[in-house]
Amino acid sequence: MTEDMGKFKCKSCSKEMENEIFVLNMWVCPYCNYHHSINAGDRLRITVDENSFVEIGKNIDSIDFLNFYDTRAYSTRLKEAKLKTGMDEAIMVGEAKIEGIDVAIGIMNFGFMGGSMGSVVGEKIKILSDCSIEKKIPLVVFCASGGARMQEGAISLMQMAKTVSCINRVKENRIPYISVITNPTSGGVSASFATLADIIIAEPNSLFCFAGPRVIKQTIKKNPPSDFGSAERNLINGQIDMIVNRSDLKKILTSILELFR
Amino acid sequence: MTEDMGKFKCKSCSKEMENEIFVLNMWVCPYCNYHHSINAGDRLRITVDENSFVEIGKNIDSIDFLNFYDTRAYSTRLKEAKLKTGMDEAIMVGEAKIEGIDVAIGIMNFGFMGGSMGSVVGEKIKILSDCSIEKKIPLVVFCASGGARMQEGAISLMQMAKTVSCINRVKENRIPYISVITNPTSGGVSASFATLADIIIAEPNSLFCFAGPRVIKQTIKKNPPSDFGSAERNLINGQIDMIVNRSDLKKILTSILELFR
Amino acid sequence: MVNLKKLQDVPKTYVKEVLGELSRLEKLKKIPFFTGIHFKDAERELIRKIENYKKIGKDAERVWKIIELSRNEKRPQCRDYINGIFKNFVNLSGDRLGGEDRSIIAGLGKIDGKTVAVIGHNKGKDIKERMEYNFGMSTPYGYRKSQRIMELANRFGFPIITFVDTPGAYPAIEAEDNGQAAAIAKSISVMLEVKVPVISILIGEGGSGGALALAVGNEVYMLENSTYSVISPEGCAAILWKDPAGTKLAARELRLTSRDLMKLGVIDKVIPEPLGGAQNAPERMVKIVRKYIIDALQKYEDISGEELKSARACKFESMGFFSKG
Amino acid sequence: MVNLKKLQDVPKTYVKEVLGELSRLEKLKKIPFFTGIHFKDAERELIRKIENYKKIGKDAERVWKIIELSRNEKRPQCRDYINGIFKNFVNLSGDRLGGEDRSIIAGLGKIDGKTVAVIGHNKGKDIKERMEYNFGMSTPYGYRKSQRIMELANRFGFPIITFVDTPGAYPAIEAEDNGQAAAIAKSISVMLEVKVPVISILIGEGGSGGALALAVGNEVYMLENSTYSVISPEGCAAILWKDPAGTKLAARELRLTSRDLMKLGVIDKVIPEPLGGAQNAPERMVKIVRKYIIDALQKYEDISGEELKSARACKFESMGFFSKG
Ligand SMILES: [Zn+2]
Ligand SMILES: [Zn+2]
Repeated sequence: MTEDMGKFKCKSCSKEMENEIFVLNMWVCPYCNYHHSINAGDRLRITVDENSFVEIGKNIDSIDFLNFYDTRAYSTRLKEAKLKTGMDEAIMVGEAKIEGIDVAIGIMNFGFMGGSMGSVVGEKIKILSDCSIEKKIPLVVFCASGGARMQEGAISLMQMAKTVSCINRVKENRIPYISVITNPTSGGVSASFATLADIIIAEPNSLFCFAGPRVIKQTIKKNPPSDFGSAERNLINGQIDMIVNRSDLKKILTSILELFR
Repeated sequence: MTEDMGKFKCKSCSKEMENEIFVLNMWVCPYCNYHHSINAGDRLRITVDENSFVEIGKNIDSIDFLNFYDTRAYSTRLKEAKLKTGMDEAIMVGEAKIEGIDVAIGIMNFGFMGGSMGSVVGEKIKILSDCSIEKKIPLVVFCASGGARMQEGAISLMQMAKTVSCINRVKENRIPYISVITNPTSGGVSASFATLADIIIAEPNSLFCFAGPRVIKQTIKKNPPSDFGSAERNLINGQIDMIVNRSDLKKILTSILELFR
Repeated sequence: MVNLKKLQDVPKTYVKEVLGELSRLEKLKKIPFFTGIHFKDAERELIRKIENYKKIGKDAERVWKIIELSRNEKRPQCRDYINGIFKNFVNLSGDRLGGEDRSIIAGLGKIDGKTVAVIGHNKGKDIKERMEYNFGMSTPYGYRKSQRIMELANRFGFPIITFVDTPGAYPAIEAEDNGQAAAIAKSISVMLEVKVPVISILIGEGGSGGALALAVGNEVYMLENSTYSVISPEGCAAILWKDPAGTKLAARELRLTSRDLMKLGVIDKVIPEPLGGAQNAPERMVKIVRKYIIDALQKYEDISGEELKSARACKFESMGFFSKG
Repeated sequence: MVNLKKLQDVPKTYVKEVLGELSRLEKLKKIPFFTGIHFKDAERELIRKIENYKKIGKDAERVWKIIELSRNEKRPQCRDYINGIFKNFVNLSGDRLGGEDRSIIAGLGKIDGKTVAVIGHNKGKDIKERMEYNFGMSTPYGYRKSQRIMELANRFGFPIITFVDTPGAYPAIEAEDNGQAAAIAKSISVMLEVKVPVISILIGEGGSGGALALAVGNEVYMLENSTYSVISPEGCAAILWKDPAGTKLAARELRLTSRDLMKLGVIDKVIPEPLGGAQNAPERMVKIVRKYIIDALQKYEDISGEELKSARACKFESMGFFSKG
């Protein structure tokens, strides 16, 4: 995504457009309908009723408990991610209203260390699930993740079990759970809470898989088909309920929530 | 199968052998291991402990309640089948012991109108299931069927729901249920109680499918592959737990029953 | 006394038998002192038989008209009922295992202000759709999607409405390899297990296990001109008559009409169709069905989940006719 | 003071950084009146860094030896433990959906007179087997078979023993099309739901989600020289170091050894191996593991199903390190 001089160039069709047009179109290319990534704040704005969002679990912060150092320290990477995104973590959770209906909502942010799931993402999913159970309000999670956060070692792997356990309790309590797959959702997040929803909605052209195309390429020594892991392919393969354009998402979410009222 | 002059000719490998050898080998060709059909009485003899079988539901008889007449009357066909097989129906049920372990056992007889399931097969499965639940003894069913009994119209179709309901209750009561697929098991029986067992054993070369090869051939206008619906193919396709030679069947059944004691 | 003109309306497959008996009688007559039978009685008996065959033949023609109606492409389909009856319908896809089968529609919608799950066979409106939906013949993917939605409905206490309209399960190698038998058995099992009201309506063809997999309801209704059968008349004729000429007779023998099945206790109600069949007034048909669904839902409104489940089990476990000596 | 000889044991990926700092210092030294830093302190700091890197490098070599042991082809595998520990083992196949994946063994057997379900990864003994079992990398068919057997065990109250030994889930197009992510998520879910004791033992490689799908136990044990990691060191190096040379360092950073994971609370016990590793005395290893399983089963013998389930959920839901401001 390049933004300069107020112009945006679509990485899918290469067309240029006014930044304002692009944003007004909800970060979807008006020429080719490519759904570009969107940060959590913007997602929130186009999804929930104005001023209805109340963040919970705000005080939870990642720590570099392994002193993980690759080419930079995890602690440094965390600081940078916070600066870059203006967010505390790869997910933001809270209560909000969608067309007047109360929901417990989580929004992941791919910009924050590739939306990777570490202890904080796990804990925030737990806080969010507990909130939905306690208040008996539907759970909605917008997913976007490259997988587990390697810098937390096996503890990040354990977040898969942790979040699945939370979702199990949501289901036992007969709370509806809707997950929205946005581009990309892969690895540990896709193999845990993202896929266990009652209803799974995906945005067009969103990648949704466990092993990503790069890993597959290493195994089969050639490029996977261009639609590998795409929402469109997942629909045919029975992994998602529907593909919904970003512009229709709030309407469809409302319809679904109405059904569970 | 042709039996004359005390000789048996295998329909699979065309080898001839003394009838006595063939019977001693449990109706399995000693040259090619083809498992030939076997009637319910013989099956009982090679499966349960001597004199341990006590038949139940003996007094249940088919009736021609639709006056179904194709080229012959259903009532005539029933009489003929009884004469031909010496059995009352396409299934025989009762209590027995296998290596000393009590079981509720059902044995289907393909020779009786193609092992077709009508009201009596359904009712006998019900009586058998009830027996296994009441006495808390494992349920073992040897399946062999061409499908539903057309001469009972939709009532035969309903036997699928009836038997599934019985099996559901067996499972709710935590009674182990083992089904043994013998050649052939298809149609309504395969799509009801046969496939819902905790453990499914198949004899070698037994056909096990819903739509048989003839129906498939009509649809695709060519012969299906020669292993279509075979036990061997079903093992690869995850539909059965194991393939067991007839000579090992009692041993394996005992092993399994021991595990559930 | 018996002549060939009399045989005009006798179904083809019976003509041979009648002619056989006739020529046997003629042969016996020629034996000078044969007194083994009373020829007058024998002829009267044969005439009675011919009349009976004619009646069966006429009946078979009547049944065949119903079969043609049940297969009429203009009949309202599952989608028409969904569009006409349920508000805010949300279509759900996929078995979450490995496939999506569009020959079955499944989703949630509202009727009378109440959320229900709706599942039905999808035959398709034109040839393109029909090809895409396999003419309403479903694969394991479809049955497993249906199971998933039924379990979802069960968890949230949503009643389940099914619309049955299929020639039967899809007879294909891939479907068999993917566990067609197990998928149908599991569907029946799930329908018996759920603790919500299940209302099944046969709207067109109710073909064999593929139909039953969506038809294990607390209430099972048939549209007047729909059919429900263990096997297609064509399939039955091929196996029992070994002759396609037996098709119409098979249709008659199978007792697959709504009236027959009402008598046999297989179904609970016959839903009347507009004059000449549902295809003549689709919208009116949809409205009639809507009324039946609402009434059925009201009937089960206050019944507990356990009761719903055990009533369903009881109903199907008591089906069957046999003698108990 | 700092010379190249000192850099001998510094891991390759850090050499560049050290040399960079060194040349920066040298450049600064040449500026006549530069006093921005105290060169003595800076050099001491750099030497400390080099020493630390050497230590990390040495540590990485130690961890790498464990990784090699965990991948040793002579190590006892799931099948060896099954043969050595469980009597009357009956192997069960198939997911009852559409496939059988032999990279996972599942079945029932007896230990100490008690029936248990045993499920484990199957890497294979020779190259032919390894190819056939995908080197222990499982497909959705395998995970769904495992779920089926776990649900069977749950219904009959059989404890579940799992042996974990996989490089990870099978990364293939077909596996993804068949719902790899959903299959793993469901496996984790089922392991959390069952109301029987679940004992998981990591016997070799514990690779990522493919390992976790069989490792959500009430008790999770690791053999001394087994590993358990969110990603393979190779994969981690490729992503974070963008250089295969980082592999050993990644191995060290990931804290994937039994001792590390014991400290982090990810596992409950480390099972000691015979001197030099399990491959040196496979039969003794099997006997040791047997003892651990028997003890674990005894521990959970009198605990109710509900308690078993909620203890498991609690344990995994409390995993994670973060600050709460
Ligand atoms: Zn574009
Ligand atoms: Zn032979």
